[in-house]
Amino acid sequence: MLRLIVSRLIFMVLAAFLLLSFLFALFHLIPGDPAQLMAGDNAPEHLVQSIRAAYGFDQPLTTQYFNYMGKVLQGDFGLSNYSRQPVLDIVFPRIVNTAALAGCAMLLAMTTSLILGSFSAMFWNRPLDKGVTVVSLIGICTPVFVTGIIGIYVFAVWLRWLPIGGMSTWKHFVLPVATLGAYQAAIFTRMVRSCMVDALSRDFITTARAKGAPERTVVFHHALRNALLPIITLFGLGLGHTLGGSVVTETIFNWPGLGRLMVDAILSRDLPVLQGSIFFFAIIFILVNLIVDILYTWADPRISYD
Amino acid sequence: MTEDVLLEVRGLRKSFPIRKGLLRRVTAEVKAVDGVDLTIARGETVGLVGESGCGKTTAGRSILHLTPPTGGSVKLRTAIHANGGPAEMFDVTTASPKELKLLRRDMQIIFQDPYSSLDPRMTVGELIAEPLIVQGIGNRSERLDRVRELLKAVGLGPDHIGRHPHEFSGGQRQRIGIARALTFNPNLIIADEPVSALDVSVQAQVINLMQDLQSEFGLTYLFIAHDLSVVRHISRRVAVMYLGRIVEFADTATLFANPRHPYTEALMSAVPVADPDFQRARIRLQGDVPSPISPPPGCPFHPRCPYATAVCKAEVPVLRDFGNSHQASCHRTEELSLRGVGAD
Amino acid sequence: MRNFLRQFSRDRVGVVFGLILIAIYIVAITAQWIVPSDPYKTQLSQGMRPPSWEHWFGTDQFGRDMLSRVILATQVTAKITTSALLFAVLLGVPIGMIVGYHGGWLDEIIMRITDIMLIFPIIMLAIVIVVIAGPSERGVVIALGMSQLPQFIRIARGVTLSVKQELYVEAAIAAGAGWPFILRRHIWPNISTPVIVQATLTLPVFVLNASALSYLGLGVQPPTPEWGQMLNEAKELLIAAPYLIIGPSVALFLFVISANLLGDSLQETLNPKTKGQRMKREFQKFSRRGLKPGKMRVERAARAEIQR
Amino acid sequence: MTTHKKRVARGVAYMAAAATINAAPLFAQDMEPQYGGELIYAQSGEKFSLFPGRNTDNGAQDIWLNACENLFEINEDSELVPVLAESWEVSDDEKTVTIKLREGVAFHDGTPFNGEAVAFVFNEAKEKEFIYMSLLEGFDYADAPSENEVAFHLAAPFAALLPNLAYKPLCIFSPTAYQEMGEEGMATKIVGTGPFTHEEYVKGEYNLFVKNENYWQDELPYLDSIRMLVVPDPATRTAMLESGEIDRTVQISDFDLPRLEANPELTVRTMASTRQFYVVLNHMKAPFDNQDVRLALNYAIDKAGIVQSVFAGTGATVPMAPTLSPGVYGYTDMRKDGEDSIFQYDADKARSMLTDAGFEDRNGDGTIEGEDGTELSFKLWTRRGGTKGDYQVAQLLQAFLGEIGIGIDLEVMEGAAFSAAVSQPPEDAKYEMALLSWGIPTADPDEPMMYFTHTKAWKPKGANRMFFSSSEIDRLADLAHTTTDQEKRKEYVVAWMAQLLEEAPVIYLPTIHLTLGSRSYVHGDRILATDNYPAVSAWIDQEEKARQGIKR
Repeated sequence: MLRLIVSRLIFMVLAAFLLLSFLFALFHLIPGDPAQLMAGDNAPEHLVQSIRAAYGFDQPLTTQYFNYMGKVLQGDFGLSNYSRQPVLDIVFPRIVNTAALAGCAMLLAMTTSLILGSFSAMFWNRPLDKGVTVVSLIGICTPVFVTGIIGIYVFAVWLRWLPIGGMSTWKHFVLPVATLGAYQAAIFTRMVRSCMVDALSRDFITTARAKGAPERTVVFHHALRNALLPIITLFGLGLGHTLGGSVVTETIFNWPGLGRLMVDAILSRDLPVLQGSIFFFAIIFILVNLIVDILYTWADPRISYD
Repeated sequence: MTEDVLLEVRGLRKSFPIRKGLLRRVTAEVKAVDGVDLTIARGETVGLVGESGCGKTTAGRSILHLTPPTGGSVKLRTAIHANGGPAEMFDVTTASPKELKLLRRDMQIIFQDPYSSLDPRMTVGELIAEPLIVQGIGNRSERLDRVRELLKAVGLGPDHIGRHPHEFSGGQRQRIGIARALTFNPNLIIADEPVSALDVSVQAQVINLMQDLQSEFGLTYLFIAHDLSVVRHISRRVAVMYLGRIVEFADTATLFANPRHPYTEALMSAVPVADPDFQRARIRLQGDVPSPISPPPGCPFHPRCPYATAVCKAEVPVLRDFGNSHQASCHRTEELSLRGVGAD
Repeated sequence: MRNFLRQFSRDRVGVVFGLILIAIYIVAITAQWIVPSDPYKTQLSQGMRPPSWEHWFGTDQFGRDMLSRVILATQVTAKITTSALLFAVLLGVPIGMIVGYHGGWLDEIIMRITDIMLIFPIIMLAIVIVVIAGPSERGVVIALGMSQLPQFIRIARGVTLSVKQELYVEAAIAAGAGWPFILRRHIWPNISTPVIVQATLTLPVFVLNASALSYLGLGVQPPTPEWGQMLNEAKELLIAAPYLIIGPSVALFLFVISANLLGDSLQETLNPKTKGQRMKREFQKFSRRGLKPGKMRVERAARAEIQR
Repeated sequence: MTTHKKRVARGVAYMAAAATINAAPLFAQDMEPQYGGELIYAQSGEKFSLFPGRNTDNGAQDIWLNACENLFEINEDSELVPVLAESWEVSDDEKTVTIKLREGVAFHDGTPFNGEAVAFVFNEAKEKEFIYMSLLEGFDYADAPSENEVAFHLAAPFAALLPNLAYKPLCIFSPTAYQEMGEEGMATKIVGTGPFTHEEYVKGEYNLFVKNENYWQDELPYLDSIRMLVVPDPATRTAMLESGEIDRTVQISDFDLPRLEANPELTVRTMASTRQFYVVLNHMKAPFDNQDVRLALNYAIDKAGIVQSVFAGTGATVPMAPTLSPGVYGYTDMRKDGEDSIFQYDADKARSMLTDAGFEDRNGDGTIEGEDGTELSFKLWTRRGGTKGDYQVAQLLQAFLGEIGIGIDLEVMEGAAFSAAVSQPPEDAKYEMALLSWGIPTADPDEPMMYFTHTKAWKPKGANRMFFSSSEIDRLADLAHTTTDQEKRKEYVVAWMAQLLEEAPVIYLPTIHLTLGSRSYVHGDRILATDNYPAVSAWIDQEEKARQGIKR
């Protein structure tokens, strides 16, 4: 177990380092210049140049690269190109916000999908199962930005039950979490159902039934426990994708999250902020996968990592 | 004799590195084959016997360069470079990829497992024609003719061409495997436990077929097996392998009558004898085959040898010649009188 | 193949949705000829008309016929997703096969790179790529393709790793076959099944990610219609002209559902695990509960879906 | 510097308006303003630095106007009114402008606002090359002749100095705060003399402003605080306004306006901006060097149609003069009698002009060719979301030009890449046509005359990315630039516009409208043609707010 953790952490550092270097190179290859953006389209060249000089964009690339990497090694991710705030101060609250959104959405998606998926498998190929399948397919193929805007008009504008933007009270969580969670729940339900149907077709289930165990016990105890392994993988990957997929939800509900920060940073060429967000994003993602791997050992005692 | 040598293996070694840790450093190595010498004459069958894990399969594959050996030389008499002239001894281990591809026509392999050695997605015709396609020989109809010939030679009908391997029994599949090995009329065929996966009743059929083919096409076999009973009838000479080395090598009759290594004796005691009155103490070897990663010091067999003494623990025995080309590596072979199974 | 068709034709759901998918592709291919009117023809006097007999899905703000635009969008969407798929398959499968077969440091490097690519959530990766390649069809194709590249590398590599252990591969080597021959003749036939299944399941993901890119302003650009982008434009006018959302929604829905269900069915039919004994066993079990055999989604199905 | 000249014709009006300007609520004259409450205002985004010297972003300007005041302001009637200035005088050689400053004003950090402070800001701007220096042409240095006076010393007479001083980024920030925090610190905090102090900045989320108790206008401000949210998605902003979650917002989709206007709880205002769309024609590439072709292109575009279908008929107006829009000094309606816009849409005229110029469809493929057989088909570069409706306008341009047989390929680029691509010098510029918009934030024609069309302003020196050159247009611009006699100056501006219509350096397109939506209980907030939305004198009718069921 310890070896798994250590090797993952080392991989994390290497991956992050590669990512940072890659992004650095990339951002200087693609068109678009922060000084130009700041100065506006109509600014004369010498004034754009003065912004470059003022903010250090005019230094040779190698100098910028080594300065940046040197600082990163000391835990300093530099300043935002524009707001001149330390990147860490910008990124950390965003991570918390996104984690809150994605976490709640995952929780919603996980519970919904476990319940719906299990019942669906239990009533395999009967009307309930078919209903669940249709609903989840509709959920999968409605883009989040459509469900989001419909949710906003129904629950916030017309019914005035819920607020739209921000995240100060629990009410603010309802719409974004429901929107993001519903999409994930739709995907998960189908997969939980697959895993459960598979588990229910195993010999030990027949044995359990033969022993006269009530169907509830068979499904929720025997089958669910055995379907858990693929389901955990699923949820682990799902959390990562929820984190990333939250960009759209964050934009619609004006949720001050990491995804939106990253998109803004890309579009406004704020390289330090982008680097910082991606660095921490990668770390979160790797940590989530690590936790999933650890949960594996709990779900399936046959697996060990030594 | 030298004129007739087909294969000459000298000091063949094959080791696999064991990597550990994040940096994948080589921390140890498995010496699967550790200095094997073997000479096979044209037209003969040599048996290579040992327990599973002793390196006999690896040795066979190293000779064919299916797994490139770590050291030693493998010389095969071949005409690939002779331009129609007389065949010469050619070192397989130093062959270029191009030469190696040509060498494949002179040396072939029959696999142990007739189930997994045939691609289930291909038809029998495709399977047997594959070597021809690989080597770029003949056109479609010529290849089909050759496939029919080969099928006939191994006792299958031309109507089998379009079928898939799973439609055949184990014995039939092994016949397909043999047919494939025969495609180029190779000089050397290494048969890697060709019958051990088959039912006993079928084993004899396949072995008889192999013997028939040998006389028909003048084949030379290196016959690998894990017990002596199989090789007894087909082999002229038998080599016994233990932990990557040959511990005894002799004519079949000599070996069976007069084994000179305790390991051979132990193997032989497991051979069933078709005589209800024959009573014999079965020698049960103690313990498992030691790990080839850290072979025991001295004679590698000493931890399991009922006759081991202090010298066995300390010194590595060398393969000694006892005349009549009977070789064995045992410190105490002169002191012991090991029991064989009488000629039958 | 005949065997497969016979087996597959028993799966009613698969056949129905397979036919729908084929119909969608036929619409895509023949889009130019079957559009009721020119999808680019603006008629400012006819802007934003609700659905009518003349315009089934209404007209957009420039008076363009939404039905024609949805039909053309089918072609654009099909072209984009299929190209992205080809990109991912044609690049990913050979890479996966080669590194899987040869192993060594190249394998290490490629696998680490795919790990890093998997760290990036698909949409993020796509955003970065679109910014580099420019928001155009090409950019979206590369972005989508790249986002699924690691999956195909991994599938191909995984299969290669297991197949190259097979004795029949060694037999081919013994016959003198080089690695290209082995990859082509022995390994590729084993990879095609999981690749086809993954491909069917990837198509709807591509469609949805393309629409998310459009929402962020990074998708296929106007006036070229694409479902996601049409949905996004309809969203802007959702209250003023709610009918604009009908056409693209219906198209997207049909496509995603058919591809998903077809993917599931193919998986069952093609997956040897679900054939033969397994099916028999399940039949015995489920027949007792009054269920017919047929649709078994197994762990592998879930895994394939998780990987997306 | 002896004569106290009020040369500027508008000067009289400025003085008269000065006393009441900020106190005059626009609506509800009969109602007594109420004190207290927090105004929540959603803007589309503030992307860049909050330091005025390094940013011209509109979002940032809206933030500055709460806390940082200029010497002058252009009000909603496009008049120049003094804010921190009281009066000014110009020396005889017109090279020194002395401005008398308002007394008893202090910065938020407590330091006094005086001539020294103003002089420091502008001298620093010159030394550090602040981005707005292009607007202060010929500025040599500033000094403080007395405690409450600042003198601008110019190398040459400069007519647009005062209106340009009203440009929002030229607001007077506290020199002490600047010296303490540096540019880095000022990037997130603006310290000026305004009615609100900048209390909190959270990047990409919100800015919080709190009432400045020591504001120099005693009765102002009414509000306790202003919270400015960043809400990028227009649909979300609109929904938030409708649900009462915010009190006011800008840049509402034009198609939503009828619905919002019908809602009695909302107030919607639109105003013509100074921002006009135009298509850059790269004169370095044939046939755009051909004046007849350019004129034909102008006639080929149905401007009214664009206004109707892209902007719902209310979000923009057809162009009535080249480049300048109503509200800009010197603007004159340049339309011919009975026509709805300059270059009134006439596809037949466009076709025949092209035919006369030697361009017609020679091979019957629907696209016209030149005499040498080269097809008239071009790439039109545009971006999405730079200015509202931009990519939709581009689609219509494609359709209209297609009508007269000119093939257009749209190349929609990501914003930053587009910005870089259209900022290249003539030898590197790859575009043939690009859709852009120009705004005149100073509401003075000097910037367009000197920086948009002047030969000296070819990219990268200015914003002439057409690489257009006309000696007559340059001559008129130079004259207007240095003439301080406003009547004459106006004549030059009109002549300049007339000459632009002759030569048509670009394709002229509609001028967009600004929209401001607010809850009906918000009073006294304003909308300026320069795309600024001050809430400085806004107040909230608490009773009405409670009646609408909004508890905040």
